[in-house]
Amino acid sequence: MSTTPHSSEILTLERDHIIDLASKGKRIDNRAPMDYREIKIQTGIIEKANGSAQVDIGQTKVIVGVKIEAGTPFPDTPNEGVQTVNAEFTPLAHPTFELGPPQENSIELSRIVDRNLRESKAIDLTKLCIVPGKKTFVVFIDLNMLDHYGNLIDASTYAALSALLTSKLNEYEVKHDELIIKDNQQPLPMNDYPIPITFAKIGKTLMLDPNIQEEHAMSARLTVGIDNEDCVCAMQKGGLGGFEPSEIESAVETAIQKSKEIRKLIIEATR
Amino acid sequence: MSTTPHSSEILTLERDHIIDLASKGKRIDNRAPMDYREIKIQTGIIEKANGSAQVDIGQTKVIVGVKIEAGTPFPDTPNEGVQTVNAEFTPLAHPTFELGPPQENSIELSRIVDRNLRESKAIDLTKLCIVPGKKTFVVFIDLNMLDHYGNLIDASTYAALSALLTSKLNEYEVKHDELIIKDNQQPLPMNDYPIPITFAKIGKTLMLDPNIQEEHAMSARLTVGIDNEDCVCAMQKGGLGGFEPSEIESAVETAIQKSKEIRKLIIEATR
Amino acid sequence: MSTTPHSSEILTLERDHIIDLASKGKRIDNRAPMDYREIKIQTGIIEKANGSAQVDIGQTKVIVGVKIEAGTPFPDTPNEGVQTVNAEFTPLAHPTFELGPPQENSIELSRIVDRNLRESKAIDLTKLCIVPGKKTFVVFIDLNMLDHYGNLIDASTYAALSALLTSKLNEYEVKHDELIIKDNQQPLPMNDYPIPITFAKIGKTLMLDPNIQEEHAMSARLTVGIDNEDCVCAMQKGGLGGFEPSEIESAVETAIQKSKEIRKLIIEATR
Amino acid sequence: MIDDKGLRLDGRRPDELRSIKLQVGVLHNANGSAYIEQGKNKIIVGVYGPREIHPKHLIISDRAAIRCRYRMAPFSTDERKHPAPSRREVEISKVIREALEPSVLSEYYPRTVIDIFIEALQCDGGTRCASIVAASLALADAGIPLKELVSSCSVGKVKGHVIVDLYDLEDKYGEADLPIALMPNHNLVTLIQMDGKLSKEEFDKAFNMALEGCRKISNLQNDALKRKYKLESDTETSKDSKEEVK
Amino acid sequence: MIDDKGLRLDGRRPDELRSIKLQVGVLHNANGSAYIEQGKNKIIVGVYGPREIHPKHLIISDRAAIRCRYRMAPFSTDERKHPAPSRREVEISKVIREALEPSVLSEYYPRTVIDIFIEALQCDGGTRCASIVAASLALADAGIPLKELVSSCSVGKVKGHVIVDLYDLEDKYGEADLPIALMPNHNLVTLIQMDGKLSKEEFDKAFNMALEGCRKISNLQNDALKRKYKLESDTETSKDSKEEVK
Amino acid sequence: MIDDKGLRLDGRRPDELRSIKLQVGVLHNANGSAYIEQGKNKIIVGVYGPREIHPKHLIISDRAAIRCRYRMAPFSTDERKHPAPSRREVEISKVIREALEPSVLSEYYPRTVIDIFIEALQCDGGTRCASIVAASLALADAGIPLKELVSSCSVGKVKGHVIVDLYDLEDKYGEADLPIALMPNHNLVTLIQMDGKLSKEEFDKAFNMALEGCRKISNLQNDALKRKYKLESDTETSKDSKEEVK
Repeated sequence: MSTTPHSSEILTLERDHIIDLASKGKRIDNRAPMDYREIKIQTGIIEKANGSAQVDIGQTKVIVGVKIEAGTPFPDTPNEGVQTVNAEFTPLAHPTFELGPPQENSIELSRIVDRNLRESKAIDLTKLCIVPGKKTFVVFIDLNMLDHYGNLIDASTYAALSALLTSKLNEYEVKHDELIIKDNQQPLPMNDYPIPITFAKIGKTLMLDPNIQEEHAMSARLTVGIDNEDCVCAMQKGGLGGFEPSEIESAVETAIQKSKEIRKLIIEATR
Repeated sequence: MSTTPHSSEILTLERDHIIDLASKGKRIDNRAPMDYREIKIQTGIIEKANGSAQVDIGQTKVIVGVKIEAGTPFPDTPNEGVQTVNAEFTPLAHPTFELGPPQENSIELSRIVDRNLRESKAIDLTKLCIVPGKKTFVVFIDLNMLDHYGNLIDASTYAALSALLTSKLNEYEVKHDELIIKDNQQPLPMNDYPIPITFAKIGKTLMLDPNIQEEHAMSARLTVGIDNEDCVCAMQKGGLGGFEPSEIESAVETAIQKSKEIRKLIIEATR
Repeated sequence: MSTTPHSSEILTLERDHIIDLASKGKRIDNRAPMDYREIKIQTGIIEKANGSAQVDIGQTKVIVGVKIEAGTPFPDTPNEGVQTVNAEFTPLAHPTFELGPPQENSIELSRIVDRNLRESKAIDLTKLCIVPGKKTFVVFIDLNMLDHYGNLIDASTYAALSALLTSKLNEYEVKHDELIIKDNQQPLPMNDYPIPITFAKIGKTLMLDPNIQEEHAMSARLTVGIDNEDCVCAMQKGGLGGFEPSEIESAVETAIQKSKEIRKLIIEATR
Repeated sequence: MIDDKGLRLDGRRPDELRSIKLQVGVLHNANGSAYIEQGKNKIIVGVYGPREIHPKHLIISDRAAIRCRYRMAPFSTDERKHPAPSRREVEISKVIREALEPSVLSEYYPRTVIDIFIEALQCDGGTRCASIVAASLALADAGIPLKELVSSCSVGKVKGHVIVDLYDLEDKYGEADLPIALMPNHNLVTLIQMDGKLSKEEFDKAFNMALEGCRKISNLQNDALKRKYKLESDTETSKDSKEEVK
Repeated sequence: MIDDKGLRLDGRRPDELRSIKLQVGVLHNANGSAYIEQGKNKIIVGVYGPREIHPKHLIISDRAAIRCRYRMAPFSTDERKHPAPSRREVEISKVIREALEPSVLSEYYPRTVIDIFIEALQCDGGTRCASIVAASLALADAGIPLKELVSSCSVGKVKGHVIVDLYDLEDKYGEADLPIALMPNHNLVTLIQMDGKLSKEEFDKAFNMALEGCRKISNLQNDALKRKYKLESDTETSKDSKEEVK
Repeated sequence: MIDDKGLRLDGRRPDELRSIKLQVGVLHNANGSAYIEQGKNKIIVGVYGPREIHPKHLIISDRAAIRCRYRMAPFSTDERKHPAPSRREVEISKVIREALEPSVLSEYYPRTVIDIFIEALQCDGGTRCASIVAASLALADAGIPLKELVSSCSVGKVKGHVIVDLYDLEDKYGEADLPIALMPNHNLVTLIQMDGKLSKEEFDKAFNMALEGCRKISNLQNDALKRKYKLESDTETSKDSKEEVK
């Protein structure tokens, strides 16, 4: 059952301070409203995975591993691969996660990452079928939060995308219904680089990339995913408040611009 | 683990009043001891189901949907269909269900409904085999409590029976081991119309169809299921007290008579 | 999550008394430090199982049933049978088990029993394959604690071993890919009789076969499993304290000697 | 999916809603309840509270907690749904709760809980929106103080056409889906999700069509609530019988 | 299933019980315990309490709560039973608890719990009845004040014959099964279930045969309890050793 | 597995450890943290506490409770590991906790909990030992008072040779595995497990080789801790930024 979360851990004073700053266009860590914190991308850190990446956005740290294994296709897409995203809110990432964090947060996170990738057709699933209707490659994308200091959605998606862009797929043969995996590898076929951009509404102001203190002070959150062609491929509002229609329209515009920068960053890091 | 339930929600005064009334052969809603509340039966309310029904007994409301899908027969009945009953105590039906209602109540309910149907051979399972030992029709009977105002057992079974009696089964062919479902439909083959009749023992008196206030005041509950041939097909005692042997014998007699009336009602509603 | 267990149920006075006795080489039940309590072994008590045994060590009572059924081999051992151990801390065995005993204790216990049997190759799994890669016998070893009065590890392993040594395997044929089970039975093929010997460290003294009072007073526990050839086949330390290296070396020596006695006991009881 | 005359498979125009039936106060035990039929969608919502909250660690000291469970009945879908809650239902429960939160004056009832139970009896596309519409009415029926009712509507793109209030078949073959929820008087969007592919222009068009849909449905909500109040003041009997068991 | 001489597959007459072995006080840790062998049925019951109850919301202010778990050991059945509790075990736990509740003077120990743990080590038909017989003895052994012991017995119809105390094979091919539990002195039936098909006449016959079976088993229960008390007063040693660890 | 020159598949001598990299204080939120790379093993540990404990029944009145969770990331192994905790992880969590317990001065913080969360990001043999090494450093980094750091190392037998610090492939084809943990100054073995087959002579040899391995790793731990303290006193900036968020 979805339940209103506690917010006791931030002092009201700090919250008021952040809202007050926001009204002047300022932020607690001195960023401009439309600035991200520093984004750091490392790939290839888990040799046993087909692909992996760690993305740090400021103090937030997420590691993603991609494993590709043979499995069964879904009945309604017999000729396609399967994409599956799983998010783990490991308890070392935040003091509140120990209490058994509302499972809904990790489910929502994994579904947002999944939608960004799926709706933009980021992975070319049509190239992952082994035997139509019987065997296909399953791409497991496991998100592992290591340090939660705000904006897990963007950090997780960037890490997932970076891990996928550096993932290798083993070549194979099918002989007498047996799958024979070979040693040489090809890059995982990719179509698109969807980039989610997350806004926090603090007071009357929209801010990009909220840190954890800002997340506690924000009234609502909006994530806009933008694909290679500057189209919107995914959106998600979160939080106890709402947005005016004009705020949403302007957020979409900002996201289209901002996503170009971040896409460039990821392409460079995964080249 | 089965645990003595709380009964704090009814006032002792009300309970005493109900027991006192019972000693005079009276009831809190002015019914005679052997009267049911008004029974209302609607069928065909869920178009996407093979069959469905809503049964209201007084303020108690139960909705049942029947879905029929291909599945695997049980090893010990390779030539028969499979019947499966599942009951959901949805939390909107009663304020106490929110607390995580003792799961045993919904399991007991589904097993009583299942036994009434199974032991009377209500569904003709012998006609549901598709490929012996390999493929058969599975009849899923899902009970959904919407408003719990007493006597869920009878309401659920009447709704299940009404849903089954109006269920349609698609015609099919088996070609090269593939099941091809056709568009035209036949009624689900039925053998029997088992009718459970539920008694509450309040003080020294047996009452039919207890409402929720009477359920809190009763010492024990007895359900007697009667089939088309006036035979007993299922019984279940519940509650913290017991029955004298003579009470049970007379309950069986009453049930045989009363079941005729209710069977007629259901036949009319599902014709 | 593994959590420091409570130890409130033993009085500090009793604990101090036990530690004081230990410093004089004495025990609360008058045994010598290297004595086991009386070991009683009964076999063949569950006719419906392929093998069964009840082992009492003093007041501790464990019953083990072995069921052998056809199943699927593991992919990495396509020509072998499967051994699986499951331990149930039934709540009747100890007043604290009701509270939902830390599941880790029953998991650890089953894994220790499993390792003793597996590492000594006690069951000759190579003789249990039916159809390579497809069908094999699975040996289910279910441990059922009935009365917990200390040293469940040894009691459980002795009972498991006794049950296996008296287990019967039905003869069978494979005809047209169908497994046909025949009525005549052979003993389950066994290679080894691994015997775990469990020590408690109380104060500075090692004691064999701690009873439950001693388990509450001990700082640590050490189990050493010895196979037929006097080799160590399994070890496990438990508890909040530790052992000096010399204590471990001398425990291994003692275990090698003590295991001979107990192996003889089990061989006699299962002949 | 759209014919020569610009009509959809079920004969609707692109900006035409399905027929909607709203009923308030349909359950006896729940403190508030509502039922919605929107096309083949059939959804019932029961609300309990404000009431005591268990376990205690869920208490929020300065407001009521809101709990929400969205559940699809096993028989509600073409293929039977397994009774265990799916990840999809968990996420929808959350976004529905967050769509309703801004409308509830939860600070009036600190340390309590308001429970919203949604049973989707039949699902035919857009059930999260229909659930919000009914849940908001059920909250009102329970006497929970609200800033205003929350309306909700989805828009999608099918074969390049932007159309409102998709049903299952359209949803299945559609290229994008954009459900929103709106507090019309506060001009506040309390739910927005999107999946698919929309250019900025298409998004703006779709978004405005969804806002328009919300406003139409908002009127139906207000009518339904008025009918309920009228009924209650007309029929003393029914009111009494309800009070008797409370 | 019934031969020319009216005898059953295992040689019993229609109204003949299986051989029954009852032992009271078989466990060391449990406050009370009992063991029953009835044919191949082997069931052990341990009782704890009255004791403190956790979690606190289960407290009943004017009586002891009774908790009951019936569990079949994985090796108790022909085919291995998965260790996870089945729906069948959940229901049987409930009906056994409700069969014992009327006999317990639970109002003597308000705000406590009495735990009844039943382990079916081998199952061969009629285990719920055998469990009640043993559990009632275990309650007495724990010193829980009882109005009287609860007895229990099942009757069935096999190939048209009404027979008492069915074992597994008879149960499997039977046409009806009717387990009951009885407090003989109070003339109170505390468990009755039925499945199958019985005419009113057959039901009356079967029911009375079951009552008769309960009365016979009731005598065995009383004997077992007396043996236990006799043993205890005879052997001071065993009593002392029990006290020492309590 | 061992060549003519007595070298192992990866070129190591029998008594040679894999290269080990230790980092202390790698996480922002955790009160203490450490990271270990040992060959391909990559493990990160975060410690929280002493802090309040929930649920209350876990409180221990005269000491801090220690909780420990060892978890393998789904991508940490050759074949993807299902995210649900396996029985193996449950057991390893327990033996790791019990290996660390003797080193913690838990009596300083009665009625609190110290949480140790271990994430094995890549597993290549000997992860329980590597986890203990990192967890002990993380405890120290959290400022938890310790008697001393706990070191840990495993030894195995492969093709008849006793070798130290097995990696995955050696472990797979090995005949025995013997992980131990040691508090070197207290000369206390706080973890010992074994599976396989070792004669008394082989056991003694292996055990001593493991003790030696622990002593070597102990030195590396102390170095890592010193580096951290040096770094902290050097860089006031980083220290301040950490305090700001606490």
